[in-house]
Amino acid sequence: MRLPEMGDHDTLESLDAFEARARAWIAATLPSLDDEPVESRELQRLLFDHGFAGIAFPKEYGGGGCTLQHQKVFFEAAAALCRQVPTTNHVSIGMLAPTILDHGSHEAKLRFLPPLLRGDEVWIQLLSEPRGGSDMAGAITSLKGDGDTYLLTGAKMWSTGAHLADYGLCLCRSDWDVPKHQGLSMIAVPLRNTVGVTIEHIRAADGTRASFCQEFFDDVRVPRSNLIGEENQGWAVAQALLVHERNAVANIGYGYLTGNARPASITPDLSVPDLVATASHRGIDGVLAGPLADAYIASVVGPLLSARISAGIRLGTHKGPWGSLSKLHGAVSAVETARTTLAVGGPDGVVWDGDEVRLDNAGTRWLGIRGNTLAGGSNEMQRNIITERLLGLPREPSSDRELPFSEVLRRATAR
Amino acid sequence: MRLPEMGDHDTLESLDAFEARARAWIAATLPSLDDEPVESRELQRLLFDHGFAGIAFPKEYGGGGCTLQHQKVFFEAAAALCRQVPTTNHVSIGMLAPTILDHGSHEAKLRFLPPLLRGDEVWIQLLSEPRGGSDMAGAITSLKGDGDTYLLTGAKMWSTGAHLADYGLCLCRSDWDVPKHQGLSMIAVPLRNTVGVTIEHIRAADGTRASFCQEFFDDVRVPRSNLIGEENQGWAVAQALLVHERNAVANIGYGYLTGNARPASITPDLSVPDLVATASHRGIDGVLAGPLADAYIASVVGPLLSARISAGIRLGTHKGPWGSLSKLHGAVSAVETARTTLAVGGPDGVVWDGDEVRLDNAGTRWLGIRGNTLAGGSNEMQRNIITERLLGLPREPSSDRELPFSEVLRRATAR
Amino acid sequence: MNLELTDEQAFFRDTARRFLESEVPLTTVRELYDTVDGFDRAWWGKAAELGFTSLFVPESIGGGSLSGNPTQDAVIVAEEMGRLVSPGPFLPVNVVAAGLAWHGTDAQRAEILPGLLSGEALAAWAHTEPGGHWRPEQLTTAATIEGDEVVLHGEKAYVEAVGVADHLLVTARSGDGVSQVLVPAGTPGMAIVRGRSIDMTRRFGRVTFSGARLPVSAIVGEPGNATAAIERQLQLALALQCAETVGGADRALEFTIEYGHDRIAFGRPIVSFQALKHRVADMTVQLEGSKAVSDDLAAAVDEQRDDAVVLASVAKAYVGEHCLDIIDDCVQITGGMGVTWEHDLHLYSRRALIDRATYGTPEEHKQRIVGRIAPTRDAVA
Amino acid sequence: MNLELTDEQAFFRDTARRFLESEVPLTTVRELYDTVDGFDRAWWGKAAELGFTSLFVPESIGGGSLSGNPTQDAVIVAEEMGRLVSPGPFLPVNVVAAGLAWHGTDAQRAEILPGLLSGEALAAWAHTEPGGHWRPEQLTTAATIEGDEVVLHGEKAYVEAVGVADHLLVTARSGDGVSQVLVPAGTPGMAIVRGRSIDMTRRFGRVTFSGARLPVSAIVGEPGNATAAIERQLQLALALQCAETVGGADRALEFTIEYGHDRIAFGRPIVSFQALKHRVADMTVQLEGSKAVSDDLAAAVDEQRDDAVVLASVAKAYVGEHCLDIIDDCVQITGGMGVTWEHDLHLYSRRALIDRATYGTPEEHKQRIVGRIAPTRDAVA
Repeated sequence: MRLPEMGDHDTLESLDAFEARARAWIAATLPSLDDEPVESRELQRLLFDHGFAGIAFPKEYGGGGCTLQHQKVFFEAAAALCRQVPTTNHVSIGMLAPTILDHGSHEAKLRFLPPLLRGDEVWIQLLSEPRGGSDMAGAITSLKGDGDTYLLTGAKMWSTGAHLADYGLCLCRSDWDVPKHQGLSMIAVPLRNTVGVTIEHIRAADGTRASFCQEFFDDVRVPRSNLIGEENQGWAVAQALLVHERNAVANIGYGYLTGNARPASITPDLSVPDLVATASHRGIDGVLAGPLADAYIASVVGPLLSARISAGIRLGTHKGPWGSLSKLHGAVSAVETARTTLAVGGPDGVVWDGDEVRLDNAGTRWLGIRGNTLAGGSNEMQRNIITERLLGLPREPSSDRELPFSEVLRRATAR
Repeated sequence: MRLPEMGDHDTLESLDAFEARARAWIAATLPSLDDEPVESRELQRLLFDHGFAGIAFPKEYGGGGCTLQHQKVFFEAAAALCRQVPTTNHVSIGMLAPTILDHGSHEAKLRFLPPLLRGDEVWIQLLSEPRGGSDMAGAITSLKGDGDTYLLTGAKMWSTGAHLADYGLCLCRSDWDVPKHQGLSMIAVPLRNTVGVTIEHIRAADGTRASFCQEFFDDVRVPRSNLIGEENQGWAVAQALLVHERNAVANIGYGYLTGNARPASITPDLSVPDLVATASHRGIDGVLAGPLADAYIASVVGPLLSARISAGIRLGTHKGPWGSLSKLHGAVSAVETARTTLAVGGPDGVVWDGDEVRLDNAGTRWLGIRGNTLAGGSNEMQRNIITERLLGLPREPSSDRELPFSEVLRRATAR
Repeated sequence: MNLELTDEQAFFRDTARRFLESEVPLTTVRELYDTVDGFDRAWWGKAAELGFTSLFVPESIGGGSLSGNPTQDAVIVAEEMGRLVSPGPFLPVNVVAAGLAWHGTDAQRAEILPGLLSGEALAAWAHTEPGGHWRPEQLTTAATIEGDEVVLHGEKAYVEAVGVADHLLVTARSGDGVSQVLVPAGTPGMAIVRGRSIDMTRRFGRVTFSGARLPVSAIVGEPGNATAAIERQLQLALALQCAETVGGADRALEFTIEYGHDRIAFGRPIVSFQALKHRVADMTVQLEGSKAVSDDLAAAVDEQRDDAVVLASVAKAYVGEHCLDIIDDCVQITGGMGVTWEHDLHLYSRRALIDRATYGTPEEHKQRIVGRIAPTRDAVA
Repeated sequence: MNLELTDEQAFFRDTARRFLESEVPLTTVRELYDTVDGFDRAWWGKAAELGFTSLFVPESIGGGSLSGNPTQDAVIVAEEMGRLVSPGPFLPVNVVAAGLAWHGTDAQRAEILPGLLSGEALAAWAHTEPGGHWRPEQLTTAATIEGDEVVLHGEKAYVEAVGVADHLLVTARSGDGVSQVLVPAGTPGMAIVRGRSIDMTRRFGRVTFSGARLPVSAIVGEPGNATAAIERQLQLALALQCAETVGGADRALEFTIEYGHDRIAFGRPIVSFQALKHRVADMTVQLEGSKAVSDDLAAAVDEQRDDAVVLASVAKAYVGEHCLDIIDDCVQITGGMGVTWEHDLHLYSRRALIDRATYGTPEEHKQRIVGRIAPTRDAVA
């Protein structure tokens, strides 16, 4: 992976100078958090037009030509000054853009990165499939060469914001007769008004239309130049994407885009002091003191853990996908806090007046809470990553790593 | 496994008649719990001499010729009447004797069961080895035929009460060139004054001499007639022993020997009300209300769970090693309650007056608490048993089930 | 979950299961989500015919239990309803019927029970108060006797089926004691606010009393002396609730394990992964423990055992906590599909959530347990 | 656990580790179990020479920190001592030195600090009281000023190293406020009961004051005005304690994973089993979280940050709970050997147990957190 810190050190603006310049610009330009909210796409264009979009990306691809530290400084300054920053770019800019930067050809970067960083084109990832998300390398969406284009056929699921996206970076199988990791490719699929693409919203357990979608591809034609990475080298690209995803969830690395070191997912809907007040009112703050304190502790330890890992990655003491620790901590804490919120609310969390369905209650939040522990790599996958890739413990025995994928499929369906 | 309920139904004493007879005898004969404690061996002989030892064992082997229900009735009556019963027979009578009954030859049963049931000969199991207890079928203690005797060489560990035992039922390897489960034998090894047998106490983490021992066997001569089960059929015998062990720990089946349906291991040293009082005195009964209630709940649910499983086994709704559930529940609860006890005690649980080591405190109990979750099959093994043998989930992948054991050893040491 | 059902009980269970499977399958439950009442009155009549409403009604009025142990009969239905997250006011109708059977006058029984028995009339137990207060000593609603009338002031909340109930059995403070008063729907001085809940079909509501007047003959049992009656009804409500919760968790675990056999990842069925297997083992222990303690509670209620008070709290605390967690673990095992509307797991989560929260949360029951077992002072709570 | 040590700090850490490994390896710790004091005075002198006692002592007296952040320097030693469950009164000597450095008069510093610095003298902080009361507002020991004397009445418990201390720094109530008083060992009116603990080498004791009289010049800081001083010393004690606990858990997890690689069961190293791996993953999260919060606490103490009060409780609650559990999980992973005397794990359990219980248990700190963050009333606790 390309480390922006290794760039043109002599021409690089010092952090102090950058910070002064950024603060002045932010103060003069960005709307306050108290102002009317400005659309993210508009804010992103504002950043882009002044060299503050993709701060750690090379200038030739539309970035700021600085480092991840500069990026952090910028968003910390914006947070300190209470200014609005784009809020819908974690996926496009925090995950997809760095993946394209890592693995795209020069041409692909020139084509895709500038409009992406400018906020004109929104990208999503297309990794998981309806039959399950953990075994991503078991993808069965098919990519077949057909002249100078490809034909894409299959289905993807759990793609957040696909209905709003311009491109999806899609993991698909381009060779069925080699072991599963060796026959995958990653390709950028245009999603708007594309013949053969159908996008459907998934309905969430709480009854609402979820922000994630299911996409069906029926002989969709995609230019060969849309490949990110080489044909059949898609697994490495997917791995890079996963690292950036974990970082974005943990709000570190390229994913540090808000100035808020706390992952959004662990911010409880009710703040812990409010929970304590409600529990006190209901006379159960004694029996719930432990869980209430745990919720508060998690809200303190979570950001400190992210900050430590972020520092460790910067210093080189932490090598590898350490973002998995933050992800796992945040996900586990989110469920614990939701459980405590249920306990605090008692019947008021699950019963309400009127004949209408209501969503602003602890019970409804509980129905969706497992999104935290499933989306973006389940807790189980994070635990595998932590032990196998960070601690070097042996991998799970599996019979499907060496066999041709077609044979794996045959055996699995034979059960 | 032989079901004593299937016996001579027409000659079997009715439960009501048995209970009346037993109660009268108990009331007239057994010392009260308020009396000076009488040695278990002496009490056992008393039971034996009146047909109340091994109540569910056939009469020809020294038993009572009745059923497990009769046994339960007897010990419940003794408990209801607050009488002393033998307390050191869970292993000999609850685990070893039924195993011998299941798998021993008629001659072996005639030789071994009567003195065992009479309390004259104490038996233990010799299963685990120093390198670990979970993979019992990986035993490397060696049994070699030598004329009409065997030679036994190796070491066993974690044998409770070996220093007080007359016989150990020892799992050993009699054939190294077949897969691991197929080369094991079970043999009764005399432990007292036997040439080549050395027994050492293990020192526990709390510094005390533990009740369990390590045994070294150096070319110990054992008669072939001491085999329980056929040569190389030892695994089936060991499995039966494990079932009886789990039952004894759960105080069910043949292991129902106390009239107390609660496994001894989950009885906290301080009763829960006393814990509540201490917590209240220290002003932490609020923050600890949840854990204190959990300790109480476990003490209620544990016996109910055991009783349910016991009933299910009797009724046939629960087939297989369901005792694992009680074992696991008891072990998990014991650790939880010990943790709560630590919290309640605070510094008084770990600091005391005087220059002497003291053992009567929450901290010292904590040092030994994992005995509950390791001895008699670790929690992890119970979870494997529950899922694989009760629920039919797939077994763990392992490479050592089909290979000759000598080859497994070679590969493991080659790592 | 009783392992030793009588032949009649086993037949009753099988009949109930077939009836629920055919008349209110999960597809029907999903349709009922969009209805105001959450169940169909005609269907309830059929349920009544099957005996869902007869168990606590005296034989003299046409009711009767199967085994002489009506609670142990009723939890059979509750468990089946839990397995299929079934609709209908089973709990409030039976608790009110039991309350009248145990403590009502002949006139009260004759007036109310035949309608409940046939399913033509419905009843609600207006007991819990705003904030979730359910322990008899916490009640603030007042039933004041003025001459030959009793006057009600106060508010009840989370009252199941109150929107459709013909009769309300209202618990209230009377001087130093507590009373229960039968209040017909539509009584002046009483206002009902209908409500919904997280459950697909179970509807609740609030009732406000601002001087509703009833004849003293509407009081069930001796005025001011209903603590024991309320406590026993509470135990019955908790026994029914625990059985239902256990039934739901049992069914959810069943179909989740089935799914885990079929779903292949990394060339293996996902139930072959040890981390998942060990979680299933723990869930199995908790489920079996839940069955054991729920059964014992039902028996304790029938037998009017002294330990039923604490046992009810133990059961609710254990079952309410662990069965919600079991279903939650099922969601995690199922993966992304488990958090979609199309998958049935959320129906089970919803039922477990509403059962967890009503008639005392697990935490409140733990507080009560600690207060009950504390040797040195009256109550922690 | 600080990731960005200065060169001096890194050298200090390496020196400390080598010193502890060579002078007090675990075999020595085991030998010290049988001694009354639990450590060797001559060895402590060597530790002092290495700087174990100098960090909080002003440079004018010959002390000095490495980085200008003495707490962040001191936790380096604490962590190394945790890794090797080392003996010696590191915490009380440094807390008393810091207390005098921060609040003492020149005369008090000149009298006490040189001896502590050289290791020839030892000090104990007599703060916690029987029942485990450690919050300043809970103190009952009284320091009453009578003319130019201060008179002490009351009892202190769980006082580390009190049996060998030359100086006691005693916290006590003075009217509406609290004071700290320096009391020399052997002062009339003071009785010491030596004690032991679950730890291999750490000794504690009780002190009873029945009218011990000291000159008012023995009061550290302004009489009755020591709340902030005690709070800060408490934060320092917790920072040292958390660092030590984290060091122990870190080392225990290290050697347990090594062992798990070597131990073969079912033809596989036991660390290859997923249930065990997933537990190790959770332990790793908790360990890394413990490092993060401990580090931040040390910085907060040096920087006298406002959030240090709550952060100290957060750190103790998190570290005290999770690190004991990490070591406990190590025992489970190790299996039977892990509950024997010969295996080193119990040394780590013992240290984690004593650290868990002193200066407030995790539960007490949780209670304090809830009280601190409650918006509507002063304190739950």
